[in-house]
Amino acid sequence: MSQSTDLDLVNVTKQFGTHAAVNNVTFSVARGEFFSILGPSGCGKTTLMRMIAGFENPTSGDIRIRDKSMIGVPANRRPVNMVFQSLALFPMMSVGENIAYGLTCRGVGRAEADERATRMLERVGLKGFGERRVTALSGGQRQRVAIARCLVLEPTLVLLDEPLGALDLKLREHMKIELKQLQGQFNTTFAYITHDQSEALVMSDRIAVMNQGRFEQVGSPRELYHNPATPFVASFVGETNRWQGDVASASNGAVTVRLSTGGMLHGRGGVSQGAALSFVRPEAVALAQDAAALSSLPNRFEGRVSAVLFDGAASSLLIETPGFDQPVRAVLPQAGPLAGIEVGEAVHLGWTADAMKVFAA
Amino acid sequence: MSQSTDLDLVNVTKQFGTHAAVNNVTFSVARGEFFSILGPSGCGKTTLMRMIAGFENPTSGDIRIRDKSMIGVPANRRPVNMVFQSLALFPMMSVGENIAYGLTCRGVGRAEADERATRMLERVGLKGFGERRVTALSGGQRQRVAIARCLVLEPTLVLLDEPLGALDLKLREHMKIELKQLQGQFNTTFAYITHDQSEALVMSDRIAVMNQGRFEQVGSPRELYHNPATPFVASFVGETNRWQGDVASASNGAVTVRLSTGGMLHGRGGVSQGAALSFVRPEAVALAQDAAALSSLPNRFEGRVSAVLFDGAASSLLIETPGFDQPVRAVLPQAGPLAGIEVGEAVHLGWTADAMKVFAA
Amino acid sequence: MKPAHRLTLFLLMAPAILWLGLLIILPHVEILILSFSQRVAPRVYEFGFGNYLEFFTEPLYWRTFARTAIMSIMVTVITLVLAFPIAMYIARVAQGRVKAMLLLLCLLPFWVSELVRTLGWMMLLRETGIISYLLRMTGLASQPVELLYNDGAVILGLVYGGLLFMIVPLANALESLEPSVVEAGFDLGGSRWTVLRRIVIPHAMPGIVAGSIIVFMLTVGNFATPVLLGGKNGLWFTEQIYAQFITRFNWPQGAAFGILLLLLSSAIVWAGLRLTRQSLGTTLRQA
Amino acid sequence: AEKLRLLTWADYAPADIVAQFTKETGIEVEVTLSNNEEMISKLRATQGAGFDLVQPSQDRIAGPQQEFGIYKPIDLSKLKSDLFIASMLEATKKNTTLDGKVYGVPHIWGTDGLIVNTKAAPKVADYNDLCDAAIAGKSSFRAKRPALIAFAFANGMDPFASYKDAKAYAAMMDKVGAKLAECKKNVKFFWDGKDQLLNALRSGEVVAAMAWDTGGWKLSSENADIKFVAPKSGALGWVDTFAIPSKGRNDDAAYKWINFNMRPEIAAKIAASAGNFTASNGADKLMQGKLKDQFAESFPKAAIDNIKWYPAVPAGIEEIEGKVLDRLKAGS
Amino acid sequence: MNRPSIVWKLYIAAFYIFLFAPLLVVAIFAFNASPFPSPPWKGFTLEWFVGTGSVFGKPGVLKDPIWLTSIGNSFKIALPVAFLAVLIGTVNAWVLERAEFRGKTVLAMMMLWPLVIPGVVLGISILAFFSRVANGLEDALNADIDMLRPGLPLVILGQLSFILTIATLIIAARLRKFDRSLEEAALDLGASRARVLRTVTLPFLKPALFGAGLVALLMSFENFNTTLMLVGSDPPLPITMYGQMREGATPAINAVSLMLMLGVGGIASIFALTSKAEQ
Ligand SMILES: Nc1ncnc2c1ncn2[C@@H]1O[C@H](COP(=O)(O)OP(=O)(O)OP(=O)(O)O)[C@@H](O)[C@H]1O
Ligand SMILES: Nc1ncnc2c1ncn2[C@@H]1O[C@H](COP(=O)(O)OP(=O)(O)OP(=O)(O)O)[C@@H](O)[C@H]1O
Ligand SMILES: [Mg+2]
Ligand SMILES: [Mg+2]
Repeated sequence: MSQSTDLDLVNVTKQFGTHAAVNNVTFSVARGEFFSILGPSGCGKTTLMRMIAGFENPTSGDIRIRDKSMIGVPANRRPVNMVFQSLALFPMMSVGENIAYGLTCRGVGRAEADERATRMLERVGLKGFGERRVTALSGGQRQRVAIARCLVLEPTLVLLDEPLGALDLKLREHMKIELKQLQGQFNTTFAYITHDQSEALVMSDRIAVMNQGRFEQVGSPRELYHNPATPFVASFVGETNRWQGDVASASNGAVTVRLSTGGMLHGRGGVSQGAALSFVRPEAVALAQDAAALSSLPNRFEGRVSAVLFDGAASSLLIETPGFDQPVRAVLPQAGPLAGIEVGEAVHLGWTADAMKVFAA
Repeated sequence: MSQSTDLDLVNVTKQFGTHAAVNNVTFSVARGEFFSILGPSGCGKTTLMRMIAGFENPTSGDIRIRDKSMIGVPANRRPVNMVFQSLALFPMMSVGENIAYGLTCRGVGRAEADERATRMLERVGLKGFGERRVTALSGGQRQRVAIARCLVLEPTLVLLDEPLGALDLKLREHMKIELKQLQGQFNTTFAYITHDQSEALVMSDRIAVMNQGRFEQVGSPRELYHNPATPFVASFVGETNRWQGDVASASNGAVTVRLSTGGMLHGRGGVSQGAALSFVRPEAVALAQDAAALSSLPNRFEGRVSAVLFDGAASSLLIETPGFDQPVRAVLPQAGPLAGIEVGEAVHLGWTADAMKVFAA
Repeated sequence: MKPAHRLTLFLLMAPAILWLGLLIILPHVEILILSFSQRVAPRVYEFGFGNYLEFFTEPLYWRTFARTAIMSIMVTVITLVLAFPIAMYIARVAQGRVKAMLLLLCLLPFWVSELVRTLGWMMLLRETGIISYLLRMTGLASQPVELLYNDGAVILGLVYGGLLFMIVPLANALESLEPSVVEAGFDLGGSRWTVLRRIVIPHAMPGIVAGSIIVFMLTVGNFATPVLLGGKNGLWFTEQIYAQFITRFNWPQGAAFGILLLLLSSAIVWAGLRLTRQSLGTTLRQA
Repeated sequence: AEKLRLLTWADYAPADIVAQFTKETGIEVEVTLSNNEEMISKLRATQGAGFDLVQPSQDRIAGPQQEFGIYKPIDLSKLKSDLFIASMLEATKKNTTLDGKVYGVPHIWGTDGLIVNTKAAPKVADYNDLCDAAIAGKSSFRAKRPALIAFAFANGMDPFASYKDAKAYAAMMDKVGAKLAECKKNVKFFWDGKDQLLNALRSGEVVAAMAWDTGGWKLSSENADIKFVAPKSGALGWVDTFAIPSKGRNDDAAYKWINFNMRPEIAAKIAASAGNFTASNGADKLMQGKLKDQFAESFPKAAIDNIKWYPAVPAGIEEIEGKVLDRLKAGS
Repeated sequence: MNRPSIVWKLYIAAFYIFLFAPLLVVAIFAFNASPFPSPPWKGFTLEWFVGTGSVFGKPGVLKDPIWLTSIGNSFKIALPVAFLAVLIGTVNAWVLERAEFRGKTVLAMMMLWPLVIPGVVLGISILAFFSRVANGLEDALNADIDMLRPGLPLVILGQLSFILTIATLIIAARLRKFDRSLEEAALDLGASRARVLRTVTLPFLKPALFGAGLVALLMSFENFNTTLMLVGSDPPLPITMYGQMREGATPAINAVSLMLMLGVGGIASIFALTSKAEQ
């Protein structure tokens, strides 16, 4: 493996009985990278992370950290530290003792450990909190203590298992940005798991999308969003319209799909025949009051607004459109003649062939 | 009161000791309306709703349902039903028994109650679930049972206390739309409380924004979003930029604000002197590669991108701008030359005076 | 790794196995065997059902047995009825400090020896006791009144002794009932009675069963209270066991009675669990 | 230090006597109080271990010994036999002999009779009078074998004569049982401990009871109305003994204790403490006059002659009695 | 529902009076200058605590070797019982909550079983069994093993037989609440298994260990039914009290009872205070 990777998993599989929770997964994380694993609940994310931390043994495959195989190395000897979903702060210790715990385990003297813990608290913005009980902290503060407890050990790699899951919405928004900043500041490699696509997109350098024990796609947030490799990635990452149909014709990556409800759609994809799934992002749907404005688009329809979902900047429209079995979702225009569109009004809509990804169903 | 209101609160106050949890609140809900009360945690929403349901007595003021005062009427005699935040399904009963409970309390015969429960289950899309234990339902299904349990009684008014709070993100998105549809289908008056602005905006006909026991503003979602009456509403409803400064000059609703960090901003508001708060929505911030494109705007600045928060359609930029103490937040353009902008690049930004609301601080 | 693991597991289980084996299972096997040995001559015993036959043919014994069973059930029911409002108050009305106080006050008397409590009742109830004295002082009675040495006194003493063991599981069960579920019961039009019957009681059922089982067990196995408070007419089945062992030196007969008492209590507990569709494990954990 | 574990009745080993013994011999005495049944059952449970010296009644030695082997034969050579009243020693030896070995020697003796509050219940003169409606709810006796024997005599039967014939004895006991059952409604409680009864007599809760003579005399000295009465059908005479458990560990100390106790001056003190008479030869001369006077008042010459002494209880008899007693207690 | 009616409140008040009446009576009459614990009130005295017996013929509790030794015996029983209950209870709790093996549910049920065995039956069965073992050993080895005969060791075992269940339940309940990721976190931070046990698991269990110890102590102190069948020549407090009560109580029993109440009250307050501090 290249010398600049911190973590390499090679064909790692973990069987629970006959069920493969993690199925032949291979990937590398570069030094200093913020790497996320994104997938729905139960897809095997935690199992994967626990194997890296050393709490489970892979059924087969190899786990290497800085090119040293970790197979057989117990958890307390690995140069990785984990931030648990439940945070797992020690309630019987003060904040300072929590942070100093790992240092004293390593044999660092009491005084030095305390001093380093104090300095770490300062760096995560919790100066003077050392004496507090961990139960007397807010959610965001606990979060930072959990991360500080890992970082003080200067690990090669920090594993984070949905650390924001327990926080409320506003705090989560805030911690997303803070976490990313912390990672930059300490320049440590982070492997982060989450089922929240927004978290993964905002924070990560690269994301692996995981489903049923396998990796579907690994790439940058933009790659995943704009060029999903599989239907699963297309529908899991970001809001999207999704229609099922059959390939009517295909050539050179241009595909025409016929929906069972009659619509004919033009998009792009590697499928050449049989059943197909088509995906279009709501923001890619262009709206107009008259058909002429959309004449350049290969996909053009007329529909009627069935719901206006006003949500400020994130408002959208549901448009009942002949030929489609469900309403088409589009972004509500914030300006222009369509800004004030109401339920029941007719509207023209369309999108380019590039905006529509077609996959074999 | 007008004959077409279902619920009227007149100067309702609730004191707990010296603390007024609800402070002199007056409002009416029209027949068939979807009315939301939106406010941060602890602002008194639940207390207000519990007074309407009959679990608390107001310290002063009157509560009228269809013009009949409810003061002194016990909860089990009021023509309102409540969907609790925790749902409060009866775990000792089956789904069918849960729904038939209210009917049997009214003396409806066993057989008829069962039949009506079965029909109601069908209408909320849970046909054949009557025999199930409520513990064997998914979150969304439990949700629907809780609502069906109220609706089967054909109440004048249904109260809903953050009923989606316990659901996960994707399900919440889905239930928002479903709840609104159910309300339309049954044509029942809903009074809905939530601390999630997106829920309130998407579902409601009218929203009351509540803060510290008082109503700050009552209006349609668009009114609240585009014309907030108070700084609290401006910052609580929707994402926004917020700056503190002093009024430099004011005339005829046009206000100029000087930020302590130097910036001069032009906006509109009713304040004429002293400290002022200015609010601009991220989507109202126009971006351009050169200053000329923004020359028509009264507020024009140049900054440097400090973070790209890629999140699909909801992506935004943080722009470090001289004269401002925090980065300005703007929507990441999805198309055009700025779509691929990166951290560190310079950018020009600006907004109209109408887009900036100024309030006395 | 694997054999070491098994050795550790075995070592960890050893205390439990020793405890259950030496103090519970083998002793019960022993009295079972003992109960089937009947005396034919001094120091000569042989296998037989004589001891059980004796029980069934001697009305005295099975009457005492039945009496003990029936009175224990009565005591359990009375305790349940008396304890329910208290548990309800502690669990659902009292708040914070008051609640903790009430519960602690409930606990205190029961950690003091059963004999002390019984002594208190004897002092209150006897002819020369406090109540009798007060009745005469206030002129409500002209003669000393004897309240001790009757079944009423026994039931009183046993109910008193069982209350705590009813209140705690009941309060635990009631406490776990979400307030909003009760409110929903009212909100949908239920009266107090409906809510109690259809929501509160079904929810508290594990607690009711747990409390009842414990109270029943304590009552049926009680010795001091019936002996000290009971009159010349009342005999408790444990007294029969005691008598066979201590005053009659007839261990085999006593062992047979012991087995019968064990069967009785197990049968009633089992029936109680079946009737209410609860399981022993969860039930006892509740307590 | 050396230790003697003594299982005995209340008042048989007063603290000052124990102290004196310890002073003389250096042997410490650990006293456990009990009654006949519990003494035997304790020894039965331990197969005769746990104590070095016990004091059951003379009639309760041979039977249990035959069944459980809980005693050790007494080495009479280690005892100073001239300390005992010879006739009593002989009688006791006879009753406690099994297979030619002697298992007990006498210590304290006394009688069972009636304690009567003569003011409140002037008419009580025999056991049957306890069942008189005039004292309904205010009489008492022990639900133990002495009551059975006493009521048998009071109703013209001779239980001791039937000891050998279990069937006849069972029939007799059934009759006695019926009589007692009838009497039961008159009874306040079946007394258990001596002080319990005495307190009830003192307070007036009970006005007549079948009980030990000593209790009656003790109360007499507190309240002259209360008297111990030898019943018409005869008081029951009992003798408490010394016996050595089969696994006693300190026989020497036991013999020392017996010899010490039988010394007239010691025996007199114990007799005074227990309020009973002693089998010690010559102790009566040292005893205070009061007990003698009380005895004289309760036992005119005829009454002394009428005392029924318990013979040894053959095995099996107690089972018959036990059932009758159980029925008595349980039935209503 | 949340506003209690006056009848309900009165009932609660009456209940607590009912609950404490017997104890108060016992406590008050410990100071009555009369040889009997019954009214009328004859004046205040401490004779029943510290008297030498010159006044009422019987010495006060603190001067009476019978009471003193039985209090001593109670401690001789309760302390080992509490110690063993905590020790073995912890191991049992561990087996119940952590170990995975076939037959675990059976073992768990077995551990609950002692709770549904009447105390007297427990007593006789242990008495009979150990007596058989002792007899067998005696025949085989020709030596009598005192430990297996009624006496302190057997009482300790008898009480342990059911107190262990309670201790196990208390400790297991706490262990169940333990978030295992705490242990994993400690391991992850580099601690050895022994260190994890010492610094994380045991500190977490501490309140339960303490609580189980106190409960075991109290239960042992007040146990009567099982002890009655197993006691030898050294009776603990309840047995002595029972004997004295059958004999007809003197206020000395009241005095002992009052001391017991104060002791229990003290222990209970320690318990309440520590559990509050824990929160
Ligand atoms: N110890 C185990 N024994 C058996 N199956 C297990 C075990 N641990 C996990 N699994 C199974 O493996 C699968 C993956 O579990 P895992 O916890 O890794 O999911 P996850 O992606 O972390 O989910 P979530 O987002 O809900 O935390 C699940 O189906 C789970 O039931
Ligand atoms: N029974 C009560 N006694 C005293 N104070 C109370 C009581 N109930 C509520 N409060 C107080 O009244 C205020 C309003 O509480 P309420 O539950 O109505 O808030 P809320 O808006 O529903 O909050 P959330 O969104 O967190 O549910 C809070 O400060 C709360 O502490
Ligand atoms: Mg997980
Ligand atoms: Mg609320």
